[in-house]
Amino acid sequence: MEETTIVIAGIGGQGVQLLSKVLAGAALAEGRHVMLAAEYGGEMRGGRSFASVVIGAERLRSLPVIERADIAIVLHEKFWEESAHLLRPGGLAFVETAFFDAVVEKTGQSDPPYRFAAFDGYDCAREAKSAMGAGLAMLGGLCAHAGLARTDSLVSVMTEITPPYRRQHVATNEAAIRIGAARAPRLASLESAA
Amino acid sequence: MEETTIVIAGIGGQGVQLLSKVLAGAALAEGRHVMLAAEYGGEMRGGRSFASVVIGAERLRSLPVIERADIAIVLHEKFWEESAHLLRPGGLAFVETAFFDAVVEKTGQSDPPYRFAAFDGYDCAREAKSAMGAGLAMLGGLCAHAGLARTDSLVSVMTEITPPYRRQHVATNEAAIRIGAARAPRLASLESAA
Amino acid sequence: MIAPDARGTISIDAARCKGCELCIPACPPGVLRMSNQRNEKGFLVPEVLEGCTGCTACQLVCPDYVFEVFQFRKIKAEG
Amino acid sequence: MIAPDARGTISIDAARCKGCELCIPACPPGVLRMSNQRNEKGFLVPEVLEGCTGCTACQLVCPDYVFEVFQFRKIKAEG
Amino acid sequence: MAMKLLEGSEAMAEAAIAAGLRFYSGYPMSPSTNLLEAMANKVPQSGGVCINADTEIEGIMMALGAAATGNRAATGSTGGGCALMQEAIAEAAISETPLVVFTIGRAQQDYRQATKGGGWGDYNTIVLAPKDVPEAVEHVQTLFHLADKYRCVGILLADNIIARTQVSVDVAPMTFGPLPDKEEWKLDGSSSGTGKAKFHWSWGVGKYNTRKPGGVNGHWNRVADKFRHIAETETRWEEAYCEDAELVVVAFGTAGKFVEYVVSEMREAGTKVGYFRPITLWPFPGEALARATAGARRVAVFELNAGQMIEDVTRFVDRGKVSAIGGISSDEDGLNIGRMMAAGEVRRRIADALKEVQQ
Amino acid sequence: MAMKLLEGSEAMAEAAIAAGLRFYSGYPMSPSTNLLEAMANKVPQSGGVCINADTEIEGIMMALGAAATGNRAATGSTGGGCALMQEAIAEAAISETPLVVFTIGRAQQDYRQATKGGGWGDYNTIVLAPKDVPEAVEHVQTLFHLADKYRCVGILLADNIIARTQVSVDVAPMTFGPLPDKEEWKLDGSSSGTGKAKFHWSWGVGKYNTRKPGGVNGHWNRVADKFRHIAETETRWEEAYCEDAELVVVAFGTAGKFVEYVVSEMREAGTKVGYFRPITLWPFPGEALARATAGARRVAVFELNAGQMIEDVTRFVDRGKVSAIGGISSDEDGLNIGRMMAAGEVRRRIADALKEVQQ
Amino acid sequence: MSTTDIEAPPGKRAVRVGHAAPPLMQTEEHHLCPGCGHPVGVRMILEVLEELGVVDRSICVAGHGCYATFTATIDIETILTLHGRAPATATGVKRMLPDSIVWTMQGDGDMVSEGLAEIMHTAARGERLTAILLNNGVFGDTGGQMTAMSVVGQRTKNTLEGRDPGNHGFPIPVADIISRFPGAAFVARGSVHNAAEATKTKRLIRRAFEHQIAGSGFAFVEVLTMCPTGWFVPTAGGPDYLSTALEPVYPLGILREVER
Amino acid sequence: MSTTDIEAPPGKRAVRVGHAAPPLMQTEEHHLCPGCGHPVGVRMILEVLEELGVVDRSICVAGHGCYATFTATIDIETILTLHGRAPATATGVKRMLPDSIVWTMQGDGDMVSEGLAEIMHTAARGERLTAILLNNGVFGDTGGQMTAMSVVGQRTKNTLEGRDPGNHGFPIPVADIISRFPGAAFVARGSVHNAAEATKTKRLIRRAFEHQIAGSGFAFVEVLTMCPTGWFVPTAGGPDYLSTALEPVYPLGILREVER
Ligand SMILES: Cc1ncc(C[n+]2csc(CCOP(=O)(O)OP(=O)(O)O)c2C)c(N)n1
Ligand SMILES: Cc1ncc(C[n+]2csc(CCOP(=O)(O)OP(=O)(O)O)c2C)c(N)n1
Ligand code: SF4
Ligand code: SF4
Ligand code: SF4
Ligand code: SF4
Ligand code: SF4
Ligand code: SF4
Ligand SMILES: [Mg+2]
Ligand SMILES: [Mg+2]
Repeated sequence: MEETTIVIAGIGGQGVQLLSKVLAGAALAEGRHVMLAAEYGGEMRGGRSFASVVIGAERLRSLPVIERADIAIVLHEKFWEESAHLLRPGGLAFVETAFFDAVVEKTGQSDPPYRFAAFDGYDCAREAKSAMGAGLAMLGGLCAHAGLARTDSLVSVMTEITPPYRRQHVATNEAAIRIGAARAPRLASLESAA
Repeated sequence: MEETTIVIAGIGGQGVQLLSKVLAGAALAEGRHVMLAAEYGGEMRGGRSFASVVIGAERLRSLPVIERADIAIVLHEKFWEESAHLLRPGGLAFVETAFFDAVVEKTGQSDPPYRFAAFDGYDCAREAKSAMGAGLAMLGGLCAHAGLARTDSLVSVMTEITPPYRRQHVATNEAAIRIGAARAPRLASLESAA
Repeated sequence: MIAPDARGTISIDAARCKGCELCIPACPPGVLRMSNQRNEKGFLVPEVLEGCTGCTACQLVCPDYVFEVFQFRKIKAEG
Repeated sequence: MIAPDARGTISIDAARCKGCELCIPACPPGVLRMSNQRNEKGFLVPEVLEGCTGCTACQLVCPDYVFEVFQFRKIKAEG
Repeated sequence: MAMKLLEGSEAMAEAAIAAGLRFYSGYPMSPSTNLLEAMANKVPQSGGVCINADTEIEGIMMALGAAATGNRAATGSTGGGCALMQEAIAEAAISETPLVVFTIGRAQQDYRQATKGGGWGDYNTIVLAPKDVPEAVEHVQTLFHLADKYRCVGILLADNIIARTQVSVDVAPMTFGPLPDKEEWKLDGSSSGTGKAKFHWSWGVGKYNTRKPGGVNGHWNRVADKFRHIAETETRWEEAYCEDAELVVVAFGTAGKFVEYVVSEMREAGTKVGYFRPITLWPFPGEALARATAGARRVAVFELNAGQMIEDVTRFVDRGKVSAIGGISSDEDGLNIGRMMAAGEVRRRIADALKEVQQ
Repeated sequence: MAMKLLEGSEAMAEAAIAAGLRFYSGYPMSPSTNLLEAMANKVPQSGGVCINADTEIEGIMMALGAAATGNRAATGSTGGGCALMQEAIAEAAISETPLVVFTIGRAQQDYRQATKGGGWGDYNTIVLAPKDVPEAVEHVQTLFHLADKYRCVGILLADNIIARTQVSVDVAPMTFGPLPDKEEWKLDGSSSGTGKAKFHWSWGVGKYNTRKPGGVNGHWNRVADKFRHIAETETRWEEAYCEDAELVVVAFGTAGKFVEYVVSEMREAGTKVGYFRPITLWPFPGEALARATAGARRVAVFELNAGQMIEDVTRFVDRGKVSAIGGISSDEDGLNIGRMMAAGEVRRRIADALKEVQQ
Repeated sequence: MSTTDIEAPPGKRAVRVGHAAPPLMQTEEHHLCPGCGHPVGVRMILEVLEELGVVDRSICVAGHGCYATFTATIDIETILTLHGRAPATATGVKRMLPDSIVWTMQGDGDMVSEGLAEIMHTAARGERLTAILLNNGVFGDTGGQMTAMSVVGQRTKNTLEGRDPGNHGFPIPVADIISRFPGAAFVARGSVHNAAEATKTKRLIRRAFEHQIAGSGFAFVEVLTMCPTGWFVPTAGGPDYLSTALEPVYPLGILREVER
Repeated sequence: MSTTDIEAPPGKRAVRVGHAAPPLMQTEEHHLCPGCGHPVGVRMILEVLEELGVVDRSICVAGHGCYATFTATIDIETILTLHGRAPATATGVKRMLPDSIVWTMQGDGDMVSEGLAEIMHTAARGERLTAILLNNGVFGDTGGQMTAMSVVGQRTKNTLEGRDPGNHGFPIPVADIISRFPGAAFVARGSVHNAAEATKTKRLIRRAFEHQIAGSGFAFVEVLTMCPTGWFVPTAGGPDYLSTALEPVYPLGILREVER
C-alpha cells in the first residue's frame, strides 16, 4: 500500500491533537505528502478526541474521512471500538500498556484480525519527567518501529509547534519522544505476545 | 363594446386623480364594475398626471394598462399626444376650451380619427366660484352627455372622499359639477363643430 | 436706477424656483416678496425690492439654487 | 461526628463537578478545598471541612450545580 | 356582495384581515409601501397589531414571534427588502412557523428569489402569483390557509400594477377545510414548568424531556418530506387552448393576465396558440405544463426578467422547444413594469414566436 | 515547491493572499470561523486589511466598498450568514463590483443559495466547488481572476471537511491571462471635480454628465448579456468513464471526491459506472452533462441535501432517467457532513442504483 | 438528596436552603466549560421566575451563544430564534400575548455585534419585555473571537495582539446607551464573579421582571459572566479577569429606574 | 450671470459673493419638492470640500432617500450603496485609501431605521470618516412614513393619529448616543431652517471634514432639514415645524469634540 493511515484516539487532555500534528509535520518534513483530520468535541476533558493521519509518497488519493486504518494508536480504552472498526485486517493496534488488557477484552474476538502491541507510554513519561508525555513516547516508539518518521523530525516539529506559553515543556517532551524511540526495539517481542 | 375606457390627462395640481376617483366611485355606486389606474410622478406641480378608468357591467376583462380609450378628458394641452395615441378611432376627445386650439393643432392630421369636443370648464369653475373646479365641471358635463354616471352620484362620491381639511371646498365643487352637467346639452353642437 | 448707496443686489433664476417662499422671511432687510408671476413650472416666483444688502441669506436658504448674490464694492484706482 | 454548634452543611454531587475551583475562594469561612480525588470526567473535585455555615455562597457561584446547602435549625417542640 | 373601490394594496390588506390576520409588521419600500400603510391603518381597527418595523429583518422576526403564538401573522416588502429576509424565511420554513410574506415585486425580477430563496437549508415556500386584484384577494386568503395547513411560509408575489390599481372588488371571507390544531406547538407560556415546556427552533430536536427521535436529521427529513408532499399535491395553474396549440405561451402574474388577454384574442381570430399560467410558482406545476405542451411545437416564456422561470420550464419541457420572449422591462424609476407590459408588445412578441413555428 | 502542512482554511487564506487579496472582513460562524481567524492573522502581515465585522452585512458591505476602489476584496461565512448577504451579493453583481465570497457550507445544503441566490434582480454568481484542499487553493485564485475578468461576484463553496482538514499543500501563486483595466470604474477620488466624476451603483445609469445610453434597462440588459456569455464560456467540470457507463453519478465538492474515489474503484472492478463532477455550479455545465450522460441508462445524483442540484440536472437530462441517491446528512452539531460522507455509504448507494439499472 | 439523610447536630434538623440544580431545569447536566459564568446567570433567572410565580406564563426567546444550550434544558417555553434577533421575535410574542412574561437571553456577541439594531429599536419602542444580556466580552461559542463588547487590549483569536482601538475601535456599552432611552423602565448591570455580586444581580433580575409585570416599559439587565476559555485564562482566574478587565469598562449598578 | 451684466452704482462694481448653483453640481436642476431642506445641506458640503481643497480626493458614499438624487448630479465620485449600509461601505473605501476624504450622506430613515447597527459600529470603531445625517424625521422618499427619528406625536402615513409612544416608542437621538463614544472625534447637530443656523451648520460640516483630514477619529454632523411633503405642512411652514417639533428633541450645537 502506498499510503499509510494512522488513527489516534483518546480522551480530551491526552494530547491526541498534538500527537497527530507532530506525526504529520515530521512526515512532511521528510518530503512525504500528509493529510490530517481531527475531530474533538470542544475543549472538554474526558470527551472523545480523535485524529487520523495519512502519509504517502505521492499526492494522496485517500479520502478526508478515512475508511480504513493501518495503525491505531490507542491512548485510552474509551472509544477503542471506533478505532477497531477502522483498523484493517492485519493492521497494528498500538496500545498504552495501562489499557492493554481492557482493550483486548473489549475486542472480544477469540482470534482478533489485528496485531496488538502494548507500549508503556506512562512509564516512559515518568522517566522523562514529562507530565503529558505518554502519548509522545508512544509516537516516538511507533515511528522508530514502523519507520513513519525519524525521531529527530518528531522532536523538531514538536519544538516548532509548541506555543510560547508552553515552552517549559519542550525539554521533557523531547525526552519522552526519545525514550519512547529507544524502547522501540523491544516492541517486536511485545507485539508477538499479543 | 361592453366596457368603456376613459383616460384623463393633465398636469399636477389640476385634479386628475380626484376626477378619476369621483368618476370610478360614481360608476361603482351605480352598480358597475370599475378599474382605475393612476400614474403621477410625485407631487410636483406641472408634472404629468394621468389616470384611466374602465367601466363595465360585468367583471372586467380590460387590462390594467389600457391599450385603447373610448374617451379622453383633456385638461391641458401638455401630454395630449399620449392620450391621442390611446384614443380609438371614433373616440371622443373632450377638451378644455382654453386648450382646444392647441390640441387640435398638435393633432395635426387633416382628418383626425377622433371626435373633438371643447368644454369650458374654467368658465363653469368661475361661475361656481370654485378655484379648482374646472375639471369637475368637465366631468359633470361629460357624464351628463355620455351617461357614464348620474350627476348626483358624482356629487355624493366627491363629498364622501373629500378629506376633512378640504371640507370647505365641497359646496363649490358640487356647484362646479352641477353647472358642468347643466351645460352638457350644449355639447352636441360643439362636438359636431370639431 | 440703482441708488448710489446700494450695497448689493441679486439675480433671480426664476425658471428654477419652486415657489416655496423660504427666501421671503430669510431676507434680513425684507426686500424679497412673492410676485404674481408664475414660471414655466407653474410656481409663483419672488421678486426683489430696493435695499438688498448682498447678505446671501436668500441664497443660503433657497433649496432650488435660484439666487446669485452680488455686493457692490468701491472701484479702486489701479497702480 | 457533627459538632454540636455546627450551623450548616453541604452535599457535593461530585460527578457533576468540572473542577473550576470557583467555589474555593467563594466560601466565607474557607471550609472548601480541592481534594485529590478525580471524578469520572477526570476533574479534581472539592471537599468540605468542618465549619460550614450554610451560607449558600458556594452554591451560588458553582456553574455546575454541584452543591446542595442545608442549615441546621433547632427542632421546636410541636403541639 | 359588497363591492368597494379599493386599491390593490388595500384589497390585499382587507383580504388578510378577512383571513384572520392578527399581526403585521413591515418596512416601507416602493411598491410595497402602500400595503404597509393599509395594514397600519386597517389592522389595529380590526383588533390586531401592526408595527412599523425599523428594518425588514425586524419586520419578519416580529412576525415570526407573533406566528409562534399561533396567530396569523405576515410581513412584506419588495425584492430588495425581501432579500434581507432570506435567513428568516428559511428559519420560519424549517421551524414550521406558518407565516405569510407579501413580495410586491418590481417587474418580475423576483421570481428566482421567491421560488428558490437565498436562505440556508432544505426548504421551500409556497408562492402564489395572482394575475389581478380579485385573484390577489383570493390568494391572500388561500395562502394563510395553506401556511397553517402545512406550517410553512407562503409568499404572495404581486407587483406594482396589482398593488396600485384600484378596482371594484368584493373582499368576501373565504371558507376552507378544517386545519390541524395548533395546540401542540403554539406558545403561550402554559407549558412552562410542566416538565414538557414547548420548544420552537429550526432544528426541531425538542427539549431534554421531549427529545424527538432522529435528532436534527430526522426533523429536517420530515420537513423535506412535507415539501415533497406539497410539491405533489398543491400545484395550481390555469391553461387554455393548449390541446391543439402549435405554440403555448407560459407567463405568470400580471404578465399572465396580459398573455391570457392576447392569446384569447388571437384564438378568436383562429390562431393555434394556447397559454399556460403557473399560479403556484412553487410548487411549479411542471407535470401539468409537460402535459399541456406535449403537442406544441414551441413553448414561449413571457416573463419580465432576463430569464428566470424559464429554468423551471426546461425542467419539464425539452429545452430545444423552449424560447424566451420576455425580457427586462423597467421604468426609469425601477418600480413599474416598463414598456413590455402592454398588450401591443405582448401581441407582437407572440406573433413573432408564431412566425418561427410556422416556418 | 514548498509544501506546508496547512488547515484548509489557512490554505485558502494564503491562496487569497497569493492572489492579491487586500481586504477581508468577516463574522464568525462555524465552520467558516477558522477562515476568518486565518485572514485576521495573515492578511495584515501581508500588508492588507482585515476587519472583524460586527455582522455579516457589515462584512460584505465593507468588502464591497474596498472592492469599489479596485482592490481585491472578500468576505465569508457559512450558509446562515450568507443568507444575510443576499441583498449585497445582488448589489455587487449588478453594480459589477468584483468580489469573492467564501461560503464554508454545512453539509451541502447551501447549493441552492449559492447558485440561485436570494437577492433581487437578474444576476448570477460564479460558484466554484472544490473537491479538496489543493483544488480549493487553485479555485480561490481562479475566482479572484474571474471576478476581475467579468466584474462579478465569485462564490467559493466549500465545507467543513475542506476547511478543517490539514494537508501538505503548496500554495503557489498562479498566473492567468491579462485582465481589463480597472481605471474606468475604480474609485480613488481623482475624478471628483473633473466634470466626469465616477458613479458606482447597481442601476448603472451614470451621472448627469455621463448618462449611459439605455438607462437602467440598458445597464441591466448589458449585465444579463454578460452573464449569458459567462454561462456559455466558463463552465468547468470533471468527468470520467462516462462513454460506456450505464450509470453516471453526479456529485459536487467533497461529495464529488468521494464519488470519484468509489467510482474509480468500481471501474477497476469492471463495473460500467462513470462520474460527472460539476466544478462550476454556476454556470452549471449542463451541456457537458447532457453529452456525458447521453448513453447512460440512469443518472444518479449524490448530494448531501434533500435535492437541490438535481433540479439543475433535470434541466439537461430527461427527468425520467434521473434519481437522487443522496440526502440530508448532518451531525448533531449541524456543522459537519454526517454519516453519508463515507466511502462505504457512497459505495452502497451507487451499488443500489446500479442494481436498479441492471434490472 | 433528602434532608433526612443529612446528619444534624443533636437537637437540630437540617433545612435545605439551596437546591443544587436550579428549579425548572429538565436536567442539571450541561456541557459548558469549567468555570463558565453563564450557568450561574441562568440559574438566577429561573429562580426569580419561580419566586414571582409567573412560570406558567413565561416565554424565553434566546439568541445564539453558549448559553443557548439551556434552551433545550430549561423547562420554560422557548424560541431559539436567529442570531441577534431575539428582541424582535420577543416583540411579536409579547404583542400577541400582552399578559405573558417574555424575556430574552442574549450574549454580547448576539446582542451587540449581530443584533445591535434590534436591541436598540426594541428598547426605544419601550417594548414591555425583560432583556437579559450575558456579557463575557467574547464570542464564546465560536471559539473566542472579538465582539463589539470586547475590551481594549483583550486578546482573542482574531485580535491576537489584543484589541487595538486604532484598528478595531472601542467597545459599545449598550446598557449605558439604553439607560438614556425614555422607553426603558429599568436598566442595570450585575456580575456573577463572586457570591456577593451574584446575590445583588439576582435582585436586579427580579426587579427587571417586576417592571414587566407592572408594564412600566423595557427592562434590561446586563450580567457580566466569566468565559475562561475565550479569555485564555485558567478557570480559577476567571473572576479576577472579569473584575480587572471587564468591570472597569462596565461598572455595576442600577443605571436607570422609573416608577413602576 | 457675469458680474459685468450687473448694473452697479457709480464708482462701484458688482462682486459675486454667492453662486446660485453650488460648485461641483453637474446640473442645478433637481426634482426634490418645493421647500425641501436637503438641497441646502448638500450645497454646504460641496462648498466645504471646495474650500478645503480636497475635492480631488473626495468620495461620497450615499444611502437611499430623497437626497440620493444628488448622487447623480454632484461632481464627486460616488457610491450609491444599499439602504442603511453607507458607513460600512465607506469603511471599506477609507481603509483601502487612507488619504482620501470619504464622507457618507444618509437620512434618518437610512441611518437610524435601517442602518442603526452600521452607524453605531462604525462610530465605535472610530473609523476616520465624515458622516452626514440629513434628518427630516420621516421617510421622505417613500411618501412620508414614520422613521426611528420621527418625534412623538408626529403624523405620518403609518401613524395617522400621530406617533404614540405607547405603541410606537420614542425616537432615537443617534448623535447624542455617538457623542459618548470614545472613537468619535467630533459630533454636532445643525439645521437649515433659517440662514443663521445654516451658516453655523456649514461651519460644523467644515470642522467635521477638518477632523477627517487630521485623522482624529469619526466625525459626525446631523443636519435637521425640512420635509414639508412628509410633514403635510405648507412649504413656507417647514421651518416653523422644524423648530417647534424637531428642534426641542434634537437640540443644536456641538455635542463632542476632541483635539485634532
Ligand atoms: C447569522 C449568524 N451569524 C453567526 C452565527 C454564529 N454564532 C453562533 S453563536 C455566536 C457567538 C455568540 O456570542 P455571544 O452571544 O457573545 O455568546 P457566548 O458564546 O459568548 O456566550 C456566533 C457568532 C450564527 N449562528 N448566525
Ligand atoms: C433594503 C431597503 N429597504 C427599503 C428601501 C426603500 N427606501 C428607499 S428610500 C427610503 C427612505 C429613506 O428615508 P430617509 O433616509 O429618511 O431619507 P428621506 O427620503 O427622508 O430624505 C426607503 C425606506 C430600500 N431602498 N432598501
Ligand atoms: S426659496 Fe428659492 S425656490 Fe423657494 S420661493 Fe424662494 S426662490 Fe423660489
Ligand atoms: S442677499 Fe440678503 S438682502 Fe439681498 S435679497 Fe438676499 S437675503 Fe435679501
Ligand atoms: S465551583 Fe462547582 S464545578 Fe467548580 S470546582 Fe467547585 S464544585 Fe466543582
Ligand atoms: S455553604 Fe457557605 S460556608 Fe458552607 S461550604 Fe458553601 S460557601 Fe462554605
Ligand atoms: S466558551 Fe466561554 S461562554 Fe462558552 S461555555 Fe466555555 S466558558 Fe462558557
Ligand atoms: S419628500 Fe421631503 S425630503 Fe423628499 S424631496 Fe420632498 S420635501 Fe424633500
Ligand atoms: Mg459572549
Ligand atoms: Mg428622512
